[in-house]
Amino acid sequence: MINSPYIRKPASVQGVMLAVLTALIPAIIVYASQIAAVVLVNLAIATIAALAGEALVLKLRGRPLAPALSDLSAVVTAWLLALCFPPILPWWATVLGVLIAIIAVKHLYGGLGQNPFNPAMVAYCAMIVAFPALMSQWPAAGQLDFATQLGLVLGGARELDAITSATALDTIKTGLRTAGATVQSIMSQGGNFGLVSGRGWEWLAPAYALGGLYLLARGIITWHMPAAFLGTLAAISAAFWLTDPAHYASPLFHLASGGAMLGAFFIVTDPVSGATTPRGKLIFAACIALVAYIIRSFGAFPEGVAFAVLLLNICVPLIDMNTQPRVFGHRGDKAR
Amino acid sequence: MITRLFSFKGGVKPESHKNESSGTPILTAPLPKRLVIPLRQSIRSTARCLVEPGQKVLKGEHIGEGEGGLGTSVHASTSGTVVEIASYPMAHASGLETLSVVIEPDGEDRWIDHTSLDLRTVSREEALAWLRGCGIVGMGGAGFPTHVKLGGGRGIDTLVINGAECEPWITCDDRLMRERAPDVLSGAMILRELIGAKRVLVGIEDNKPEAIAAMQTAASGLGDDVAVVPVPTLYPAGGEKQLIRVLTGVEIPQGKLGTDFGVQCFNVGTANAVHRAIRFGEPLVSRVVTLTGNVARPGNYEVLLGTQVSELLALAGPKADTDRYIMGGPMMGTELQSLSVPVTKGTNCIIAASPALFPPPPPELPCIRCGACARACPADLQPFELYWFSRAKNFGKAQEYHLFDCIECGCCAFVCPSRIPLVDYYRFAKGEIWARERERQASDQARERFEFRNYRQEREKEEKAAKLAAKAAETRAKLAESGEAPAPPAEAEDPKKALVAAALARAKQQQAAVMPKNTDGLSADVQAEIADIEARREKLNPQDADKAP
Amino acid sequence: MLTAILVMTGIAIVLGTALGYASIRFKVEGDPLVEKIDAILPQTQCGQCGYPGCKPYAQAISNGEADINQCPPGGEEGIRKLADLLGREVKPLSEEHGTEKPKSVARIDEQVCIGCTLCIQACPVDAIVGAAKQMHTVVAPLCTGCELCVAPCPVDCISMVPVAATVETWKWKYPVHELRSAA
Amino acid sequence: MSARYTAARTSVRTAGIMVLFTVVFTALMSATFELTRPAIEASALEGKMRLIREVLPPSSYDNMLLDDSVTLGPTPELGLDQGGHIYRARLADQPAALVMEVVAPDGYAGRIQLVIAVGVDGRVSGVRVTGHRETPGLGDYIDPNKDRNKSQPWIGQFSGVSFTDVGTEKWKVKRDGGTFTYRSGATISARAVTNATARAVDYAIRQRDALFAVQAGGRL
Amino acid sequence: MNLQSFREAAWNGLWRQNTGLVQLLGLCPILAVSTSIVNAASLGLATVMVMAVSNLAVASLRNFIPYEIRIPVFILIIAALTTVVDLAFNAYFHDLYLVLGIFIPLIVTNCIVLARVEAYAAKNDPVSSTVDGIMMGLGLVCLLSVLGGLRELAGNGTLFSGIEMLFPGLSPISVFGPDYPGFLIGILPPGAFFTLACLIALSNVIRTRAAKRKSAAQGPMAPAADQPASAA
Repeated sequence: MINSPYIRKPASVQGVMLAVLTALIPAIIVYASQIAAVVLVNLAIATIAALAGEALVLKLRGRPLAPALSDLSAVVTAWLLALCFPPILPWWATVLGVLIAIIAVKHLYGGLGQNPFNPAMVAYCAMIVAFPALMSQWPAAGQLDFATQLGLVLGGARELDAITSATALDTIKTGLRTAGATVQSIMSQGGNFGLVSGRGWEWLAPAYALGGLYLLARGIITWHMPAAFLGTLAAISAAFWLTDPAHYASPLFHLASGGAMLGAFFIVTDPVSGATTPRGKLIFAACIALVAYIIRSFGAFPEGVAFAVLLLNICVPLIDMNTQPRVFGHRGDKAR
Repeated sequence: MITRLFSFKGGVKPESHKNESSGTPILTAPLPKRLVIPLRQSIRSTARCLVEPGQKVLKGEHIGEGEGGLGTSVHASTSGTVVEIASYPMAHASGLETLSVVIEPDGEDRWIDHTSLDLRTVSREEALAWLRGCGIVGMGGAGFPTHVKLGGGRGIDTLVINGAECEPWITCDDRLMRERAPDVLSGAMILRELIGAKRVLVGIEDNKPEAIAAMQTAASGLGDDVAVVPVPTLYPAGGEKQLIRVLTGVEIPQGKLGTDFGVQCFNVGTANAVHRAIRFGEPLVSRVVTLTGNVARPGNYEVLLGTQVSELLALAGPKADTDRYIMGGPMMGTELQSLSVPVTKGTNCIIAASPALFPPPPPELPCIRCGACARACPADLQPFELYWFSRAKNFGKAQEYHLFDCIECGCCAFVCPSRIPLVDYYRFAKGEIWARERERQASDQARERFEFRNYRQEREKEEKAAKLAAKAAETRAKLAESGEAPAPPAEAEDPKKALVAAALARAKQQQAAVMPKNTDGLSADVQAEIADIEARREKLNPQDADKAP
Repeated sequence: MLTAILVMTGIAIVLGTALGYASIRFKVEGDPLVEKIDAILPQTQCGQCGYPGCKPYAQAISNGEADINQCPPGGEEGIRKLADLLGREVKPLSEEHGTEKPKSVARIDEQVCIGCTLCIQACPVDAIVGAAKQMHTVVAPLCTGCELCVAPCPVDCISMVPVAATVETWKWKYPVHELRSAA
Repeated sequence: MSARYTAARTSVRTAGIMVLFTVVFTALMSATFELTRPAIEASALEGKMRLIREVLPPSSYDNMLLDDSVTLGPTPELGLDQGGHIYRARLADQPAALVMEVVAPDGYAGRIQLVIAVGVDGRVSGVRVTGHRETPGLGDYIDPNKDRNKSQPWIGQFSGVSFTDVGTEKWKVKRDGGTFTYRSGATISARAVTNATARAVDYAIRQRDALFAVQAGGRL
Repeated sequence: MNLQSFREAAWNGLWRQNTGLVQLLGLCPILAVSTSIVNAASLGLATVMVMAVSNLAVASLRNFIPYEIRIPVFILIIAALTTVVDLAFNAYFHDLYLVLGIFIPLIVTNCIVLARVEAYAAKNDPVSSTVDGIMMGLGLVCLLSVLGGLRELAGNGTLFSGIEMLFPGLSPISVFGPDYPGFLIGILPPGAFFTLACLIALSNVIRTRAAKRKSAAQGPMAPAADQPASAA
């Protein structure tokens, strides 16, 4: 017997995931056209690996395949990872990363909705810790032709010193260790900088933001997390930049570099592993931005969003528990 | 009077489907062949039966006396003969049966004598007793006795009349307000008089312009402090607490009554019933019911209480592909397990459902904590947290997260992209918590009684020993006097055993006597008496079963 | 080497004295655990566990004399709660102590009752009223369903009647949670 | 509780037993300590000597290297903020080489501690990393134990090189326009070691005579 | 001590009550030193020595140790023996000592040692206590070696790296050749958790299967003896 309510809004998990995938399309277009077209190949590899991994675990767990495969959540994880990884990462590394995300992080905790950590970010961190050399080889935008990129992805020579470059964040970070170097001197000498951040890469940021706005408009995500994340990142980087512009990059640089925009709209907003209460979302996203900035500026890694997300994932129960919204009627009789 | 509107958080906007049934005037349903009037009109209490089979009753005759503080009276809905007092299924999700009075109408529909009540000549208490006698309860669905709600006190500032009717498909209040606006407002004035409210606000969702117009016309002569207020169409604006919030800004917490906050709320149907009860002395014997959904002739009908749904449905003509029937609205109603259930005071709508109109829910997927439910919840709860806790049977945590503030409006399940039957989990958890509370009370009571019994036995033993010792001392003293040796103490158990054996023998005799039902040797008088007693016992027993703990 | 031994000896004297003193001075008496166990037991007082009531059984569990799976009225849930409290493994109900049954209450067939008062004496919670040679009756809301009154009745007039659900006690079922494959 | 077990009596009894055990086992520990002391000291010495052997072949000197040391005060040229030691190798009483403790302060994750042996001819005999916190798997190839290329460890390219082979302006990693290789993704570690080596060689050439002139165990 | 009880003790220590897999005791050194077989097995053997001798000492002296001060006395005995082992390592395996560093003194605080002393040696005769100590320790050695081997293999692609510190002249085996990129996380701290988790999962699978087979063989009423214990 079915109980009330007997009517339902035509919403589905599949629809939510599809919207996220749609929102990623502008960024994929920019990525493929401005930086490395091989990202399309990576997306395909990651998608296949994710679906295959998901199917394998479901089979082992004795669960039906169709509902879990068709909810597209594995595809979202796969796409996010493919966009986070360096585009010339060998195919087996992409597959390994995706499998870590799907099998170890998602299914070992019970599958969709049960994982306390963001699968894509755990996989990203695991890969950067396990293969630091591979994970820090980024092609300079537009310097490799598609065949070379494809060759690198599908295997082959990895003597890359000549053709790879550090990311903008990495260049600034390592450059500042040289005595006398300032942010300005580093940005003016390196050929890899554009207007505000890495050449080519800086155009990804607005593309991600565009997708994020689409998600906001569709009501898939709420304004809390992106606003708190970007606001905090801008505020704290501005604070340091204003005190010492020679040794701290500008807020604009921070917002346009690395995983800031991707994180703000697609990573931090992951509902499963993130905070859920309105106030909790603000605290969660703001703390991620704070930790990410600290890692970027003072830590051992050039980019800190992934580690920050994981650190805050651990705090989610604490945040949620202490930010429960006021329940209807529990204010007393204070009529406005 | 200009009323500032407030808003509540959350809410959903399902398709309203009001037009199907709102276009035609209220028709009076023909007299049914049989009326099954449950003595239990709500789940709160059962009325005591006042009639017996074979008895002739008139329309409006008192057939059930409400018992306890929450009881209300039950009346015959038409004139006729009581044919049976037996258990019939009731309109409840459990599908359980309840004791009902079955009346065969005589077709005359003859009223019992009834007169109006002049409020100016009676005290408030007498007026409330009058309403109780007329069996007036809330007609919005919950069936809470009106006199109890009115009895709360007089420090009321605002009387809210609920004409929001936010559930999709239902239009009975809409039609009632369009056609009987003066009656509804007359009832509202009586209610206002009884609670001494300063102002009256009639809240009607703005998707019912005709009803708003009719009510405004009717209210135009009633002074400045009576206002008909259109409220935004947003389910569940018709929830009592939500409507009060929208109209007055007051939030009434769970477990509290509006009286404490100077607000009281009644349904328009209730106001109409109060009007009939006071102005004409008519008990509540009929109500307006919407028949809609997958039927040929949707509309509203004035239906006698006790009319079985099967007979009622024939008026609307359900289509062939109808697969189930829903009593109440699609958001909070219940699926009928039997079409023999009767219309009760709380029945506002019967929807014929077909797979096309109400598709079966798609397969359930895991919760992804997307928070859509939290954004839709009008009680500002975190439904997915409640779901996790209820599902894990972690009831303590569920209560900590305010499970009992949930009004089961269904908004969360309506929006859930994983199509989880969230409300089912809350109902389950609430029932389980109540059951545990009952069990805990029972076990506390048992522990206390067990410990007291042990204490009593200990005390009795001590007293006995003391007595024996005293006696022994006495005997010894006597013996010492007489110089005789003490006799061995008599076997204490012996006489008792003998007694039991004797009783056993007697019982065996008795049983032997009873077994063949040896009544031949008795006089006609005695036989008649036995039959009488048997009949009474028969009558009592079913009720016993219903009341069993 | 001597310094090391001297330092250690000093520490040993201090610690040994303190510990010896503390072991006598701070001896803990009593056991609040029994109360906690007793609160979990259903208070049926039926004695199926082999102890004369729930409290003695609680005492026995706390002393380690009885296992946690000897209470049929408490059922599986009771065992689970005890296991949680005591940090032990959940185990199935011991069959020698009985099986889990739906809750029932005793009913006296008043036609047959001879008024012997034996059941009144057997009832652990004083839920049967009556007097010698008078008809007895069970106060149903107080009856724990322990069945202790059934055996003593010399005329077998007591029967256990399962408690039927009423509208007040009816509960919503646990929602069936299944992942069906999409059509 | 009988009178035998009053608090005072129990205290004395437990204290006595405690003392007994303590004395026995402390004696055991002390005895082992005395017994192993010579072996431990020999091991520590051997540890140092092995490191020196790695940067300087034993055949190239014949003095008691570890005894022939100079203590340095803070020496910015060698990155020694807190001072350090330099060991002097002599062959047939003639100066042969300097074994220097050097710190490269600009590693990716902080200071890199090195031991560098430079011959009297200004030729590097060997370089070893003795302490660092570079990223595992990325920057830690500067330590030959962590270097994946076991046959030709990266650090080996400094052995046998002098300013005459590689000019001071070319004593840099390739990325900075020098001769020394580095592994992609971890330029900073290689750069830090290379630059520290250059500074050490320069220091050894300039201070060679002064260093050898100091009395053994003395300070400079 | 007869053969039967010896077998029982061995089975308990190596498998049924395995300190790492079942009791999850002493995880700190397990995780910290298991970066290679050589490190892992060395610390394991050091622990075996301490366990065997401390069990022997406590079992022999158990009648002289009052209940009130048993913990300080146990700790004293264990600490003394650990110090002896620590000094011996420093003197005779100096390189290994430098690698194992802090973890040898930490054997004192290893719950395994105190747990066996308190739970077994304090109640049993010296011979069986010594056997118990050795077997429990060997169980730990086996687990540590497997853990170390797997981590080394994943992280470096080698086995027995550092063997030259114990036996000069022997050299490590390179399993995957010099081109193996190295799954670095294997030898980093998180790798220890992942690998141990996998090993525990594997052992639980084996135990559940065995219990099922046993209960199937003995009929449904047989108690499940080899149920894996829940994590402490």
